[in-house]
Amino acid sequence: MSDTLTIFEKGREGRRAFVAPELDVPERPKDELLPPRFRRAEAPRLPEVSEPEIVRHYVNLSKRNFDLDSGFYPLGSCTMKHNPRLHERVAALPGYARLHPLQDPKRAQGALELMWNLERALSEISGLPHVSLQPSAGSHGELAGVLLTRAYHEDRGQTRHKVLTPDTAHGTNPATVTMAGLEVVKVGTNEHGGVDLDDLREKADEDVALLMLTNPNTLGLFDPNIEEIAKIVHDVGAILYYDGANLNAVMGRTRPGDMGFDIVHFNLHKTFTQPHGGGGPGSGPIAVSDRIEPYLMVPRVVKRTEGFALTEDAPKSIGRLRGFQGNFGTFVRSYAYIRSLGAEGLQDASETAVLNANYLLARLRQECGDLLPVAFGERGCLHEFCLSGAPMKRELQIKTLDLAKRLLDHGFHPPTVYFPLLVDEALLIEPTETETKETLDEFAEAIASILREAREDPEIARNAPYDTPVRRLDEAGAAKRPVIRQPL
Amino acid sequence: MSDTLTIFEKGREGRRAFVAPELDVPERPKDELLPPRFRRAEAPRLPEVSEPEIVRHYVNLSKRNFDLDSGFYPLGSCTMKHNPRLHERVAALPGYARLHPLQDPKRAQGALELMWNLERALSEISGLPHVSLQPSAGSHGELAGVLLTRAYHEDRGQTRHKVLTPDTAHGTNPATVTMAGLEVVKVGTNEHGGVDLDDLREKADEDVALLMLTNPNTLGLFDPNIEEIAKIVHDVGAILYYDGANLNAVMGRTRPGDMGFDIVHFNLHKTFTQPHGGGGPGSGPIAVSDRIEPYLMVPRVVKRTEGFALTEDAPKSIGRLRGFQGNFGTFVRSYAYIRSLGAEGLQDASETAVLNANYLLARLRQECGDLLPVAFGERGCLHEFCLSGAPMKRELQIKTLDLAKRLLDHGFHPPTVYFPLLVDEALLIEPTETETKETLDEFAEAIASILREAREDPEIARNAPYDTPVRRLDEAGAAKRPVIRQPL
Amino acid sequence: MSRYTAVTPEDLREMLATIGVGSIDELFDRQVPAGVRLGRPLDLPAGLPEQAVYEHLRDLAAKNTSTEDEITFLGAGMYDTYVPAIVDMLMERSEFLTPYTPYQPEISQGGLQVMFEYQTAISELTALPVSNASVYEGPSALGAAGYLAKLANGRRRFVISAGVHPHSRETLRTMAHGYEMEVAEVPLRDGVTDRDAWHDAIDGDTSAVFLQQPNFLGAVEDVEALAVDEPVVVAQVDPLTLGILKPPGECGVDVAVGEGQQLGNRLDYGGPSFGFFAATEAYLRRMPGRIAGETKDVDGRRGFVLTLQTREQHIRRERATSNICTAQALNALGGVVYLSWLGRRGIVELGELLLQRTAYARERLAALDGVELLHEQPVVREFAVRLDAPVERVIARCQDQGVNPGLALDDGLLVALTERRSRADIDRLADVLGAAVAAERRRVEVPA
Amino acid sequence: MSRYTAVTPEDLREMLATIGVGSIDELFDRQVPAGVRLGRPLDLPAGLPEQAVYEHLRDLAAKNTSTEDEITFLGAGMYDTYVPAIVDMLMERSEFLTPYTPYQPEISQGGLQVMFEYQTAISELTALPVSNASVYEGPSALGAAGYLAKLANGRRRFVISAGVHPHSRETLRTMAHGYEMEVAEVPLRDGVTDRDAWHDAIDGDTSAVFLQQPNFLGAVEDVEALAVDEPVVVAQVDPLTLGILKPPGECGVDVAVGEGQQLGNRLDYGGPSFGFFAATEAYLRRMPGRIAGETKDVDGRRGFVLTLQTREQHIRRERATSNICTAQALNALGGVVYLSWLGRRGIVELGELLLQRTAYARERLAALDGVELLHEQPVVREFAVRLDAPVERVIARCQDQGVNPGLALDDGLLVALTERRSRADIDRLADVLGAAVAAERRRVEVPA
Ligand SMILES: Cc1ncc(COP(=O)(O)O)c(C=O)c1O
Ligand SMILES: Cc1ncc(COP(=O)(O)O)c(C=O)c1O
Repeated sequence: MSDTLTIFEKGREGRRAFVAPELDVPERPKDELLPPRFRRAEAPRLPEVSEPEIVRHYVNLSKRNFDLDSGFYPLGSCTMKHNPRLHERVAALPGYARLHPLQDPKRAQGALELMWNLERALSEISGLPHVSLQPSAGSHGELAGVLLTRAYHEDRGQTRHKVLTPDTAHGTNPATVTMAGLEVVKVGTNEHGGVDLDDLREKADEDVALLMLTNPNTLGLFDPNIEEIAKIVHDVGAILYYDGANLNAVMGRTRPGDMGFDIVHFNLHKTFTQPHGGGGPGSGPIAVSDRIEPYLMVPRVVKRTEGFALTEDAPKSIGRLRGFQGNFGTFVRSYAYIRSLGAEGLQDASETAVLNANYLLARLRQECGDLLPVAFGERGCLHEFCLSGAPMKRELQIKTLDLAKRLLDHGFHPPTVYFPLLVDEALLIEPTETETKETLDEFAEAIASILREAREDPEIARNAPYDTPVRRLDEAGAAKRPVIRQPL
Repeated sequence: MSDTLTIFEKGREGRRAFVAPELDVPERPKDELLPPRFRRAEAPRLPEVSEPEIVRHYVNLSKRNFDLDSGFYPLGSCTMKHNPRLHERVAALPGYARLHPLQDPKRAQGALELMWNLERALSEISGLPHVSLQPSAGSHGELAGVLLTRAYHEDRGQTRHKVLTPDTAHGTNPATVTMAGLEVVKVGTNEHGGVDLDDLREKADEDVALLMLTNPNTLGLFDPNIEEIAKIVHDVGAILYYDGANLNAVMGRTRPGDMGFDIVHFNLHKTFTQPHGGGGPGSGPIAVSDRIEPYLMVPRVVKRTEGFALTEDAPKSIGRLRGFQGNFGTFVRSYAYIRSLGAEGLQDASETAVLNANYLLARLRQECGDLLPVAFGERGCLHEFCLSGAPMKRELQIKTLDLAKRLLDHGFHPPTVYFPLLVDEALLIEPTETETKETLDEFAEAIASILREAREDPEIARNAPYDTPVRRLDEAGAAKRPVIRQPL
Repeated sequence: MSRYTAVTPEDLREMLATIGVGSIDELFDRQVPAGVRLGRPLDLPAGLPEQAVYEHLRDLAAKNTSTEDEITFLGAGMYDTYVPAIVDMLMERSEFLTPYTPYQPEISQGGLQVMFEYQTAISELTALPVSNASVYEGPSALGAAGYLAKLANGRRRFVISAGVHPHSRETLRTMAHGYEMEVAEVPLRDGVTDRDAWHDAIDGDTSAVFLQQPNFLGAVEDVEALAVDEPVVVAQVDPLTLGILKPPGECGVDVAVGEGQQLGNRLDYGGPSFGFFAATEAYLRRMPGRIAGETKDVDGRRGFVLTLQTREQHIRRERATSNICTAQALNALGGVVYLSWLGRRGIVELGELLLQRTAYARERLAALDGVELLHEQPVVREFAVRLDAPVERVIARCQDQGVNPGLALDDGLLVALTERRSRADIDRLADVLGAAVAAERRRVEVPA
Repeated sequence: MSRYTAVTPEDLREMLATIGVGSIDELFDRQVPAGVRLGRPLDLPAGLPEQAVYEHLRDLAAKNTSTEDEITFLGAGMYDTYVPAIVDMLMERSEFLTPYTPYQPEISQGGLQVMFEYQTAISELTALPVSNASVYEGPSALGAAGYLAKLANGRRRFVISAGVHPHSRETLRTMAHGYEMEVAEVPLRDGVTDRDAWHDAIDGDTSAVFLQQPNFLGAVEDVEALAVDEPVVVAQVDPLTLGILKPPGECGVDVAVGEGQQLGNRLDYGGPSFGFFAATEAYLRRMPGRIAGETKDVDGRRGFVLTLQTREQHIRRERATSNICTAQALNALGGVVYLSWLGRRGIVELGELLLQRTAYARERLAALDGVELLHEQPVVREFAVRLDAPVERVIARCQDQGVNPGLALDDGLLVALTERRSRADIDRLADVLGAAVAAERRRVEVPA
């Protein structure tokens, strides 16, 4: 049991890991420097622990995590590809890691050059000329995108209220729209998994500010009508936003800019292999077309004859969306990745991601196509695909959740489950390009064996997992009587 | 099962992690540069694997290891104390990590200063004036010591053949003696766990070159007759060697030099917390008295007015025992440790190590003193103590080995077992100073509970462990039909 | 095949056969319409071996002047604090570095417990009962607090002190323009928020008020006197001062936010670090971002889960309390490890050390010719001075001597201390700055 | 209590009470006789906080000129090779860094399998069937091979080529003096071992012969022509050349040893790295050090153990085949990870790259005035030149220009290439060295 005590519960009065630097200046009475009414009466009850205890505590906690370095992690829409350690090495160079964000740009030329180079590379990959690296995650990039769209329309004296999003959209899309003061209008999905053009035509009017689209969408499908979609949206004077979470499918094959999008966000923590960190840090740079450029956030990196600089001189800019220059450490990693792979390697990454996804789809079709049919899979898929667990649920009486939990006992991270919402009992599977064929085969066989087992005895899956540090947890109870900090 | 495939078995023709730097010089025909008869016909069958596969393979292997950062590791005689990560950080500074060993000493002044400072600190801790950091481990330090002793006697025109070692000595002591061309003569242990003075007097003659002694010895006991022992040995003109593996017991409390020893080796990987690395790297510097100094290995660090230098100018030196300057990276770590703790901290380390050992001994006496009596424990112990499992074996029909294996299921690394040889069913327990009282209590309780369990059903311990990646292994079979490499 | 992929020619053959296509092109062609295919390679440099990438990145890094290359007194939101080695080591462990958000709690107990411990530590620091598991960073945390207030009370105005960091004020304005709030700014007087103007500015339509402690000029604000009952009181706080400054939860603050970089995170030229976000119980179900909660598993074992998820975008979509998804979990881990390392006594000792060294530095600089204090308020770890010389030129002179004297203000400097700046460093700053100011004043007096 | 210990005052009270003593002094006093108690504090500097230790060590490091600070052609046993990031990452994992020798195989399968894989890699490289799990480093490995020969055949003499690295020759002499062997040295002719003198030197009392491939001057030896049937043939080999050079196992070598640093280990000013030690089947039970072997557990699962332990000191004591105990397991892990990274094709590609670049460098330098080749033998990655100028002064001049041209020989330089030295680096070496030699020749011609 001691392995679930928190660090607070392990503390004992008097222990410490920190040794303070010596007081090397003449000591002045505290009251003189800081009047008592401003002072804290009781120290915050942080843990009192020695250094060895901290190390052991967190090393042991780490062992209660599943991670990408240890196993297959086909979490759809998340692009859990290998994180090269070279990136951690270069990001830790003191010239980056210990560079103060307010350093005079003349003395931060290497950092600005790196940002400039990364911006140029993202521009080429997306086919859109201008880039801001500022947003801290995909959702932050989306917020930037919607605010830029507002600014664009306002600059034209228009107030448009609506943002179209397909029902396959990721939750951050609609949440962002509301946060940016606009209103979500849902667009339907057609029988091939793409945007319902009739519905789109009907809803696209002069009050529409923006269409937010993921392409390939969250089913792993590229919209075959993308050119028509762009036309419909542009014809009503609205902007096209590309949610780039799935860009890993198409590098070097097609570009949002060439499809007619005005704004795209990148998830550096997906396509460009910034490690996911258990839920961040991420990074959500955006690329935009010429007509959006005047509104981009400040500061911006500019290249001048005397070197690189940061400028805030942009009268129409929407301003800042955060402090400093963005998650620079993620820029270092993603830039290293782009330089490691180059044009050919990036294209190879996308091609292999698509090959692996189609292969795994084919294997699963062989093994269990009847119980877990693919949603809208008549044209195969790009980098991911979505299965429906509905027949399985009907036939074997186990749900997608049960299948997912049983996969844990097989040492796999389950796919994304119950997303996208429009597929019943959805399983969204993204193998990525860095997995071997052997791993894909093992995964397909694991799924098949779970289904076989369930046919014998569905209770096994329904009560899974068994071999994990804890088993199914009472989530409802947690939400009802929230205990969200250690009582002390 | 796939988790025990070797990296060789995982390889597939055509995969790779390495990308060669471009050939940027004019290519010359291979035959011209290297005649075919010197060339290898078939490439060595190294694994063909991608980088993600390598990472996953070794990360998963690492999870099949128990380690000090995860749990209590009371391996007697090994001083498994906390390894501060600061040491890894400083050792990795490019000024050390990427310093070529043949760099001009004028351009390696920082490294030499560090070595000098470390030598001075080890000298003060041991009470012996001269230090060589060259040996790579304790055993290597011992070899240096015996060769120095030979040189000392030879320089006096004497050929002495015998080296006295107590029967509690670590195996490296006798093995070293043979390797240095001398002959081992064993000295008995008295009823208090110390050197049998009568036996020593009898064996100490003019053919004795050296007495090798561990003090506190491998029972964790300081020899109360140490002054008398030194006198007996010196009286016959022999040298006294101090096996410093147990120095962690006495820093700031007593010093080998002051006890009359001429040579001492340090295990930087024990007392000075160089991480053990799964069996090295280690480091075995030696400190010596004035009379031994002329024979010390070269090169030696010297301090001159113009700076630090390396000198080989030592006509009586025994020469070199390895390449370059020794395991410099271990010097960085141990020097960092000494500077972190300072005089007071080092003494505190020893005092706490002794406190923890005596406390754990007392707890185990309470819990199971009858079944696991301490060997020679009438005066308590210093940093470690030795229990005998003989009564347990008799009463409960489980051996020390069974107890050790059952401890694995409790998440503890067992103590050193069956050493020292003179204690029947020995368990040598060294908790070190960096463990908490809570951990010591848990360990004592685990032992007690195993004994209780064995009283009910000894089979449980006899077949332990159960919760480990593999269970008891066929060691006899492994030695009989050795498979010591992957067949390809 | 690159070094990160593993499809051998044989694999490719088998895989295509299983799929039932003849080539990879076919896979794309059946998905991507001809009109939008790129049809040419990307115009990017060729890939490089690992060592070449390392060297390129190292060479770029060498063009930057880091805090290892000069004695810096730059602060203003991020600080050159010492990152203990155990923090780096733990942040680099695969098990923390490479998973994603803990959607599967059974195999994510490590990350979830870390979040729970982090929330506890932030709650203790701020003396507020509720903390989330991190937001992006400091300034946008303030914007997120504004959104919380707007959703909570539906009012239309924000009042913000000019003592709040300019990046935070700008971010709030940008975000507030989106969710359609007016922003009124209250000026400083004598280095702190003008209390009369502040209370005058707050009206019945005010949704939230924002202040910073210590404020941007380093001055300790009288937060209790600025706190009000009605609109939501949001304070952006410096976490390293909270060992000695009265915490927001004891000063009438409803929401405390801030930049977490100092807590075990590197400067990284501005990120990634983490933002913290803590509030009173009343806002529990309006918090943005992930929250870990304690619960039990089917066998009765203690465990942790993401909880109160109905606030979040993936469940609530357009009605979510925030759009945040990926946050800064790894950096928050660094934060809680750092705070455990510092410990209950350490956070006080460190605060007191900063207090004393800052007082010493302030006194030393104020004694220089041409340098005077911008305000006389109490300060903890940062203070502002006015220079009687062109600020940018003075800074350049100091930097040429290896000392970065701080951030340029309109007519002065904002000087920050950390535990890494010793008395010797401060004395050197005084020497170099004194000389630089003197030289610049001479230059102005005697025009060339 | 320091930051690494955890005894609170309350703990101390309870612990002393349980032990039944009144103080820690008592614990020592009952063990350590009064006559040898130190009775004063150690005369060492006071302890320092972590950040101060870091700064002190960083400042010392800054006094060294590392291979990051200059373009180096230093080699002679250790080389500035690129260490892939995954090697560092794996060597830093707690599970590999902090355990000791795998005495408990059930909880040490990771380390044991690593040893097994390492042994396989070394066996493949050397084309010898038996490898141990590492010895300290290169030169002492040669001494250990000598001890093996002595135990095997009981003869009294060693014959060693002058082409063996001086550190190895010296180490062999030191160790052989202990186990009482004579050492005869055979000179080089035209840069390689004098074949006639070599065979003449080998007599019926010769226990082992020692050579190096490529030899100290970089020359490829004709190992097959030097190998003999009877005494044990020991070759010290450069592992990175084994992708292209005929391996020792195919040249009549009985024992191959060498320095493993290049295989994923840092320079570290000379260590820690690892020594490798491989032999023919005949010597399996005479090997020094740990050997991992494959076996099964009681449930039939594959597993690994330390095997053939009856060779070792802890079992066999004075009759052990070696005294080695702690070896270099972590460094050997770096070795096998590096070799997996390099792979079957990489080791060949890297060897060929070195071959070509070395040929280019040799040609460039030989074309300089005052520089000529010391020998014309084939070389792979290192070569020797004669300088017609004072060597130390030439080197100093080059280093002042940021180029370390190699190791000083009596009248020349030993120049080493690694994959990190590009053509541009070689061209720069040629320029700088040419200028330095010219300058020194002018200086000698025109004495001041
Ligand atoms: C399709 C899609 N859009 C947006 C996001 C949001 O990105 P982030 O988590 O970086 O905010 C995600 C991922 O989480 C996603 O999968
Ligand atoms: C008492 C004693 N002497 C000598 C040694 C040998 O030291 P090393 O393993 O560093 O060669 C050891 C440890 O292994 C030991 O415990």
